[in-house]
Amino acid sequence: MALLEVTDVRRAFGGLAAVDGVSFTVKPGQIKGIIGPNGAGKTTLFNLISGLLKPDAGRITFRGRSITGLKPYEIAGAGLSRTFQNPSLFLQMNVLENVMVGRHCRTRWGFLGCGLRWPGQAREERAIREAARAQLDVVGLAHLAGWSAGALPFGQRRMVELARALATEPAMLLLDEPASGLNTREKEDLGRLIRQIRDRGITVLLVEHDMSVVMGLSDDLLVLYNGRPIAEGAPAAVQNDPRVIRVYLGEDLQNDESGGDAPPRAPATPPATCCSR
Amino acid sequence: MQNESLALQYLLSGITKGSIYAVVAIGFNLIYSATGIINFAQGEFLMLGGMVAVTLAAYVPLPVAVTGAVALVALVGGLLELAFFRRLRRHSILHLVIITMGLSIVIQETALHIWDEKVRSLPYFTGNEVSSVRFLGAAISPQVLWVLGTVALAVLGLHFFLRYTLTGRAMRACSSNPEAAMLAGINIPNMRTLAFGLSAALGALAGCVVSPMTMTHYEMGAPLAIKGFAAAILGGLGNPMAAVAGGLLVGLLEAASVSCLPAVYNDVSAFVILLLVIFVRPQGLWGALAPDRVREH
Amino acid sequence: MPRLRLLFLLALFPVMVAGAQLGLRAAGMEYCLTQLTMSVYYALVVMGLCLLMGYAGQVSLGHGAFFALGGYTTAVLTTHDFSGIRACAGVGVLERAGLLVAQQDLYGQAGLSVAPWAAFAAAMLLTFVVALLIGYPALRLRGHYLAMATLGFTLIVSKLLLGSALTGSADGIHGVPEWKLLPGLTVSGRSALRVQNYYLACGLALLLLLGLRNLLRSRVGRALLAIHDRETAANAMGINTAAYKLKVFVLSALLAALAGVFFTHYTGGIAPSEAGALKSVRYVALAAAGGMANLWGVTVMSIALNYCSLRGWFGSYDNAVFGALLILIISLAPEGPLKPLGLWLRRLAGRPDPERRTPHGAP
Amino acid sequence: MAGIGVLGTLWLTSSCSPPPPSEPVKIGALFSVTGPASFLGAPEEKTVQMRIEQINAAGGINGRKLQLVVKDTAGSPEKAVSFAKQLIEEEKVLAILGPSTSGETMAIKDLCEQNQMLLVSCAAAETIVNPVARYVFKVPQKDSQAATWIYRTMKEKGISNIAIVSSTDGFGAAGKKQLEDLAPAEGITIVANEVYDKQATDLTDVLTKIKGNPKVQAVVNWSIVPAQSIVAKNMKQLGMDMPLFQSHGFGNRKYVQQAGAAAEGILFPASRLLVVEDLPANHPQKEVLATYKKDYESRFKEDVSTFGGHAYDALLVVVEALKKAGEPEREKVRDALETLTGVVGTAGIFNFSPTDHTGLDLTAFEMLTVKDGQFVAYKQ
Repeated sequence: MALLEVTDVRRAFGGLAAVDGVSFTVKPGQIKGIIGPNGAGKTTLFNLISGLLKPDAGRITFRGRSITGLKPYEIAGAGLSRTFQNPSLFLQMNVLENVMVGRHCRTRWGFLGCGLRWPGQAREERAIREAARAQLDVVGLAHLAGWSAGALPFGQRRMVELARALATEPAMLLLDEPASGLNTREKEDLGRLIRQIRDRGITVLLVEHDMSVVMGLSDDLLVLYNGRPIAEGAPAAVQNDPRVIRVYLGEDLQNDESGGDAPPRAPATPPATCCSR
Repeated sequence: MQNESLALQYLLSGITKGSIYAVVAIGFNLIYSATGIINFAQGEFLMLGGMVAVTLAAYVPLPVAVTGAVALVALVGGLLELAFFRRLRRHSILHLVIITMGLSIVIQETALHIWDEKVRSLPYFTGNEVSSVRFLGAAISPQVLWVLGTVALAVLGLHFFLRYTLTGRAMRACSSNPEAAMLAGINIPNMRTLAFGLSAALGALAGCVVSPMTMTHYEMGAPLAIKGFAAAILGGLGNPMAAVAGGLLVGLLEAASVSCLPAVYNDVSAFVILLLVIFVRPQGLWGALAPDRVREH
Repeated sequence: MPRLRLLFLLALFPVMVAGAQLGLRAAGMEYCLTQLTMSVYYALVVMGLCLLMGYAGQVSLGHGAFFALGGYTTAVLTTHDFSGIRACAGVGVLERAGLLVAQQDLYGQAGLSVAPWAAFAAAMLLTFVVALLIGYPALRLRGHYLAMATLGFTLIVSKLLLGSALTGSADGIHGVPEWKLLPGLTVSGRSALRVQNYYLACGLALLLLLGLRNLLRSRVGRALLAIHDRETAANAMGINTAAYKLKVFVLSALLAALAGVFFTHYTGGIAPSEAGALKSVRYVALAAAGGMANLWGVTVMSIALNYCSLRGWFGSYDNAVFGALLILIISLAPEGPLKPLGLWLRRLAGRPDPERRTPHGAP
Repeated sequence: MAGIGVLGTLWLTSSCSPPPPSEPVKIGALFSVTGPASFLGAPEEKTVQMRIEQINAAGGINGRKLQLVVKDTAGSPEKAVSFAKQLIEEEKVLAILGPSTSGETMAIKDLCEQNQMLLVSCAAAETIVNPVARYVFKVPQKDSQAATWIYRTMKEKGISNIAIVSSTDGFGAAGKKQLEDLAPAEGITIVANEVYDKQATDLTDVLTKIKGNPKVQAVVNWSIVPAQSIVAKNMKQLGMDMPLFQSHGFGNRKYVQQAGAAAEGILFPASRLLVVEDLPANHPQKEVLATYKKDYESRFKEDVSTFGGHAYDALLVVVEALKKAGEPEREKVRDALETLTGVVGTAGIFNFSPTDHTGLDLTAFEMLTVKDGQFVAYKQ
């Protein structure tokens, strides 16, 4: 049974359909990649799934329950967490506190309890702190716990954001271009880390431009173009799909859809690195 | 006194009040659109304009006094920006707005100690205190026509300046996207100083033209600033034409509320309706911003 | 939280409070406590604002109105003569329950009005409802629009207070009776009870400071800071941002009303100038001058500034000095002048705060 | 830590050092020199400073000089409470002059009564002396007397249906109440009664509402500057030619200049300070008014105002009570003040009694009108 089911989701901004009838499923324990040229609607799709944007049409169900139109914090509570394209940490807090915010939806003490420092609340506070340190260990930044979030370099900010998302104990993790801005060594670390996360049973939905990262990691791929899915399947199959190649070489598919039978002009076997830019 | 001319009279008195709020709201918009700051000291530019003009009017003919006041207060506006806002880098917009609140208090107190607490006013530009223009049984003071004329002049002048002059376009650029404007070689700090100076000039002109009707004293600024702020928001922040419409609307709301409710609640009803509009359409009646992208600082 | 630092901070405030009082008694000038007590009550409002503006980042120019709401409700209920309704059934029950008490003012006019405790409860309830009604729609707005909405609310309240005879129109309400909190403790302006009231005010402030400090050091405090920094990210991390903004708005409104009630009983009256726009602007300015997100800094700064103006040190330049100080402090030290002092105190307390090894500056 | 405690105390105490022991008699004063009521407080403070210097130059009272302690309340009642407590407990003044507004006076009325502090207020509201507080007096004419003068003049002119407009400050509210209370007894019916904001910039809408009421034969406006000139101008601009009555707050030549041509024909009860020139030579107040006007205008280069006159009277009655009591012991001075009679002040001739703590009667006023920009006594 699919963990996440997206059926015919559509979202338009003043006439321009950013996402136009996208349907796909993600199986539990899987790493699914979403690729496509700029402006294909990848981030918009992400925002629709995580509740930042409301779909004009279509349904999104997660673990069998419909999360269409829910508020982002309700979706996070349901176990679907995310990171952002440019890392948005809380700069007035230090690294540990950022990750502790991730524990928010898993804890319950309110204004009165925290104000009066109820015994239960003090215990919960300590538990939050430990869980956050554990997540920092997972991403290997435990030594930066005391640093202010604003003082971190770009790569480390991404890792802290990842730790924060993991702290919400998600069943599924949405990663919005995690590899962008990382150097090759950091990309390898990221790959290893994402596999570890998957091995811990957390399903991952990945949007990524860097073909070397996404091809190596994904069990399943979805290719978007102009807000519509044009290919879905295993990385190897998708890589040889002529439409995907033509899309990436920058040719417009418009004439092809209308013609339908024009032979693909691209060479039969794509050079190994054709898609990595 | 049939009720048509009564209704017309309420309409005229609404326009009279509204024109005063409109001329304040335009000054707000200029600084807001160039720097994103809501200038709580805008009312003080009005008061300074009136005070300086009255002092000058004792020595020079009225038109010279008014132009002198406008020039002087424009200078003051520019200097204030230079002195207080120029070198502030790591301050949020909220800090800058609170600084304008402090400025408003300091300007009021200095005006009290330069002049005194007495109420003073410029003579009427045409006619005197009792002359009025009458038609269809309703009457209005000619000074109101001067205020409406100034409003029209200010809006057209602003429109022309912002649209068709190089500096005007530069100022608009630096408000919508400061980084890009900087890259295009626009000197942002000078633009801000110019915006403050121009807004102070507008405020001073407004102060002179309303002085015969509202009288000028050192404390008149604060209540007018609040009404001007309300008019600017009701119309739509950043858009001078909308500010004028917003101002007139606030005036008409007050006049309408006086016609049916006890007069003491005219402010209450005007602000209740203002709140309803803000809650439903935060960017104002003619604002351009999309609702969810309500501009935040 | 290292035990030592917590105890140090806990001890600092009472030591200063007692030191000031004993020092004044030694110098034979205990009457200065009156102005200190009034300043502490005003500081309660600024504490609420520090939470709302400094931590949750929501500007509010409405707290003068909430202060007046609290003050006026208790003033009207405790001074209005309800003996006219003695006839109807409910009055007997209320009287036996001690909700209605016979009042005797200085000039021999007797009357039946509400007991201060009941009036306090009514004031808090009314403020709670009004804060919800105005907060829910207003907090969907941001920045200048939220400021305008709360400023509009303040003007509506102040014009209503000025316009209606029940609230004494322009003169406000006077002759508000004392409030017997507990057998030995009475909120009153009488000079005999001056020391008692000083410690009452400081005790109340300390309790609230502790409560707010715990709140800010817990998941709620982090949620507020997250909302201030990046509301969308906070929402995605599972924080119900709309509900939290509303809760912190209502809490700060209740703090302001609480201060209004105590202040009204202490000075024996309240005037419409408390609800004026100038007062709300002054609270925001005090919060900013204290360092906005620095709870202790805001409290100390607002007590100090209000004390100077209530002592009349600056004579008729009082407003000018306040305006100038405000500009000076914010332009020179946006994080607030007491931040360096705060850090020095922490160093004095053994070791700098381990969790903030590098100072956070905005990027 | 004790260091901080001591530091704090030093900082607190530096502000309230006890006055050096010397024998001048201390008199406290609370005026709103700045803030919304500054045109009440500023002339009051100048007047009292001038009079104190004159009295000290003439050797003080009973051989002891007077020392004035002025606090600027800026029109806010909470400051009035704080400063009143300072004057009572710290400065231990003999008596407090002021405050300027009735709101502030009411805020400290009970405080002064409980602490047996003599308070001579410069505000006009009736509630200051009604119910009578042993230690609280006021020197301005009663609003009720001004209202009675207005109604008597109206009856002479055959007016019975009137409209009242008043501002939302203490002065306006008190005046409105008196006009409403006295109307039935004087045979006047109030057909329209509107209140406007004291900072209103334009009153054409309120006056339109009154213009729309055909029964109105005259308008009474009870407010202070700038509203009173705006009402006058707006009425003429709206073509309302019925007579306009103003409160005794209209008493300053400057306000007439501001209303300009619109001031013609305005009727208002005022103390004789404004028409001191055409007072008959033998008039008891002539000499007091003339000297005060000459001293004030020569020293401060601005027109004398009846509000300044109130401060003059407040100091005058305290000084007379001090002379009568002999030595500055507050209880004696209070009893002396309560039985003062025949004291000639700027507002009128004061005759205090245990039940009348304002001491002025109807003769305190005289109906004036404006003719060619000058105040002229109104004759039927």
